[in-house]
Amino acid sequence: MNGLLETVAHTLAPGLLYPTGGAILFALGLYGLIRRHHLVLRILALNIMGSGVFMVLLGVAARGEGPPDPVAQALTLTGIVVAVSATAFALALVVHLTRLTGHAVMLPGPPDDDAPVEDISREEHHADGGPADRASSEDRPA
Amino acid sequence: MNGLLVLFDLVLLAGIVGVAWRCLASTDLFRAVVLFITFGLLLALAWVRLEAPDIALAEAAIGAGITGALLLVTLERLRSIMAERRSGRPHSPPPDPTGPHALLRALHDPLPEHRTFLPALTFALVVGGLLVTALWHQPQSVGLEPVVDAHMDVSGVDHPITAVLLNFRAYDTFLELAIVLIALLGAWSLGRHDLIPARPAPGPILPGTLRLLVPVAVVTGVYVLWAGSHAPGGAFQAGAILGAAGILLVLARPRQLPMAPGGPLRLGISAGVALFLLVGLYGLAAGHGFLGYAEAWAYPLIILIEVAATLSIALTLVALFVAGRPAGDDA
Amino acid sequence: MSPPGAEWLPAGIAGLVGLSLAVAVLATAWPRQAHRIGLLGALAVTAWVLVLSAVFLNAGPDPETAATRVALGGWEAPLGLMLHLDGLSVTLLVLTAVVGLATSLYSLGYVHDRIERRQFWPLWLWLWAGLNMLFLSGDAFNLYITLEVVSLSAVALVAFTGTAAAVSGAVRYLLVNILGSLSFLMGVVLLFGEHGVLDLVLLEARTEAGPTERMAAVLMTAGLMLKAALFPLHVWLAPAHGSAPAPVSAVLSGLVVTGSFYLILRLWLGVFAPLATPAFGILVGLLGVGALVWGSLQALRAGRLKSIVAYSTVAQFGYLLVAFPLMLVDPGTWRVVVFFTVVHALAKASVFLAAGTLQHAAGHDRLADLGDVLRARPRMVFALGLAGVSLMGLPFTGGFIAKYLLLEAGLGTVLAGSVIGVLWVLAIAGGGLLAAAYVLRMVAPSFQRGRADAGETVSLWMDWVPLGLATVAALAGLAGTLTLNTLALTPGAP
Amino acid sequence: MIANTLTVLLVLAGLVFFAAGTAGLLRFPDVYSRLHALTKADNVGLGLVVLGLMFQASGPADILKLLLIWVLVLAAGTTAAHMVAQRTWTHGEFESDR
Repeated sequence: MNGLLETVAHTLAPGLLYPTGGAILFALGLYGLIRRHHLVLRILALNIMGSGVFMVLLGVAARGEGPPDPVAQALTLTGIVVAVSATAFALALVVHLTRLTGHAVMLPGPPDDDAPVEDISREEHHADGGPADRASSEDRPA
Repeated sequence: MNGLLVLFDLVLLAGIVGVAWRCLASTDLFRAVVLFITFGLLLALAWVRLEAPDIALAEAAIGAGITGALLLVTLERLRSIMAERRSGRPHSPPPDPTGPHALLRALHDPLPEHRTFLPALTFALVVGGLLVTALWHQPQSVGLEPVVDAHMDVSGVDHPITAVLLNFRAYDTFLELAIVLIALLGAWSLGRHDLIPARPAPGPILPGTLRLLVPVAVVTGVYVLWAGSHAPGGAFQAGAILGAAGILLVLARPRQLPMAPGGPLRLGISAGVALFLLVGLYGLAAGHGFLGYAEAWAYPLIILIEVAATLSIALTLVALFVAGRPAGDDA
Repeated sequence: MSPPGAEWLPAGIAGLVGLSLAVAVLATAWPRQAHRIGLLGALAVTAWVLVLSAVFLNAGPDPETAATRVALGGWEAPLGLMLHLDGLSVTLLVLTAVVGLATSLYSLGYVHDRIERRQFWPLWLWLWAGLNMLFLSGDAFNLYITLEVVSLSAVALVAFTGTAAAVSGAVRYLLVNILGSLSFLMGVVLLFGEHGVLDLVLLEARTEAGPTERMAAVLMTAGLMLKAALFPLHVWLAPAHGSAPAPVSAVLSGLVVTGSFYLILRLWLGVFAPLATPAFGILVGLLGVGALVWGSLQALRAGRLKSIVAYSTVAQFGYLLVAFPLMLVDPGTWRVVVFFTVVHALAKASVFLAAGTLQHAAGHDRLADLGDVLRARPRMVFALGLAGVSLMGLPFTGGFIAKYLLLEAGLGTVLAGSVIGVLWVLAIAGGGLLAAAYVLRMVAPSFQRGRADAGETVSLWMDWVPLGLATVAALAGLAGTLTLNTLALTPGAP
Repeated sequence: MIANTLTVLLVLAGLVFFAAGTAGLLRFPDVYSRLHALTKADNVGLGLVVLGLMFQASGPADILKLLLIWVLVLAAGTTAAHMVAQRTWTHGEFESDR
């Protein structure tokens, strides 16, 4: 009985409780990433997975009696900034994709024989200016 | 008291997991984004419980604040693109999952959502279960706290996290700045920016508040930057606060974004990385090693790098919010 | 008395990082001159790498650590970050420099639009700097950061032409990369939680086969397999590599994928070495056979030149997996695997560059309609053929020597009484035949009768660089002994 | 001792306002009454919490910081409420609000 109580108390210590929560968030994000098709939701799922990783890291750093590990906290700070950069870039890509194709879900990869491949080394594609201005005139054949 | 704290931890974690679940299960994108911002704020509370006030500050400012603003403006952009398409030419249908190469495409592409339930659930349960098992079997490691503590007196600053970020592991921090910059270069390479499709709010309230808030945000940003050398705070949190002020300014006049001149803007976004690199190379030449400082110079150099980094981060975050490159950049 | 140059080695290593970063930062801040900065930078970085490797080979690694390690900022591990140079990193740095220089020269001709040049060069130089830092990093968390530098700039390079196919491929590539990075990072966190250090050498000394190590190995290997497009986690590769501009495809298939594979190898040679069991080896080997068969079949039915090349990457990386069980029997095989990777990267990059030139000339890369251009451009056919011959593994090429050594190792396991070794031998031999089939598909139109039409004129760079790189790939066999000897200068190398 | 008691009492009183505001957010029928419940409760509730925490402050600087937080939240909350209300007035309520 005492052993059981000890196990429960040990499990509920922040140093174990939060890593467990982080593992759950990681798995939850993975689940969402597979299940949801809208790209914005997929990006949210990846962010939730990332938060799970940070929770494990900070939880592990807070284990034990002494002050928490500053290296782990510095790594987490770095990780958060990396995550927001990747998210910002991913969102810009999604907006651009939606502008080109009209939907923000994953498209099939170019089927081998009919996908148009832009060749930026050729002159005639640039009659209308830079790559930016091509957005409205290009579309993927359905 | 301890029991109450455990109860608080449990409630907080249940809330975090529950909000994350509702966010991913939501069919309405706007709702999902709002839940995600809530998720970020709850995480900040968890970080406070884990004795990580720096991370809590960063999570609230960057994880919830800036990411939330980016997500909301993305939704607004998607909505206006869709509206434009609906009024213009016909909407091209989403990809057809059946067709000549259906089986082959199934290998490439996500299955329909209803068919992924069991595989996804099993996969997530297995990964989560294994992770939890591994974590529960871990012995307590000492970590690097004693090592950092022993070197604090030669680090040039009084706050251990700043010491790690800008002295002991400055290389990581330098690359982190580079990643923010690369994300912006990537977003800029996609095309020129368009006006932000926000509905301008008429009336004097928003401009009035901004007149009050932006100076306060600037002061707060500078304070957080300065505090970073001895207390929670630092370049990234300060950059996020200043960036948020910039985003507010952009939002207040969505129809008339300023024409940013190309050259100075490029210099501004790369100033943090450039200065950091210069200091690093100087360290190499002076014999302290790449990204090393002479002990006496550590504090002023760290502050110098942090100031440049804060400005670059703030500028880059605003530019990422505006997304495409400004017309001035092509000149 | 240490050999000449040894005292400069640490500064040279840190200087390489500083130089490649400086080039990238300069191009970012001054995009108008980015192509000139890029060209000068490419030459300078290549020269620096070559001198550095010569000094390293001459001076040899530090006898104590069997590698040359540099403490950044003067902080030794576990507090600080260490750069780590050994035979494996030297080999990959030289490979990166050769392919990087060729790609830079080619891009001078390929990316000529003023606005696109401003976008392309800074991103490409960041990617190159990221790769150099990846090969030099000796710290688990720093590896994650360098991986992110590499993958974000690679994704941006896939997307920057802005077409639907490219952006769609880039989105897929980015999601896969973030997932792979997070999985890798979770593994790093587990290891850090158990051992409290991030330095790879210190970690290696502390790991044993426990639950943490097993889970970390699974997470990190799976994440890197995703990034390296190793079968069965390869499905994103063809859309991303096939729809990118030619120099980008060359770098992605030649270097970026190789970078992730390098990391897998580095981890399994060091930190995870206690975990490798024969059953695990057989599982990996079977995945490799699957990759060889599936990738080759896809390459045989693909209709576009660049798709063929992209799928052949999936197939060729199957060899690396097949080699895994062989490594468990004869640990020395890992050096052959690296040599194979080097030859593959050179050949693959030149094929992609040649494909880019043909696509430019013809305006498309549909194989069925490429005959006219192929007939009029014997130089490109020769480049394709020369690199293809290396991919097939015909005698006297680098590919031949790599495959010969792999076969020898496979036969060794068979002679040692392993039944499944027969499968590995068959896979290695059969993979070569399949490669011959799809390489012949690429050049076959030029042997048929028909009209010859050179199409659009191409710049001098685009005409000659693919041929030059293909020649290097074919001649790499001559450097076989040098490579294998260099690789022997790796800590713990059998 | 007196300071601690005052803190507990004031923070508890603040929490009552927060709870009431949350209940209003969840139960009230339309955007305007929800905003009313939320902002009013938050302003007073946060004021009470800040007042309570002032007894725990270590010096005048801390007290000033706490006050500043309150003022900033007031300003931000007011603006946000105004904008939400104005948007609802011109564009109608979101479908998911009903």
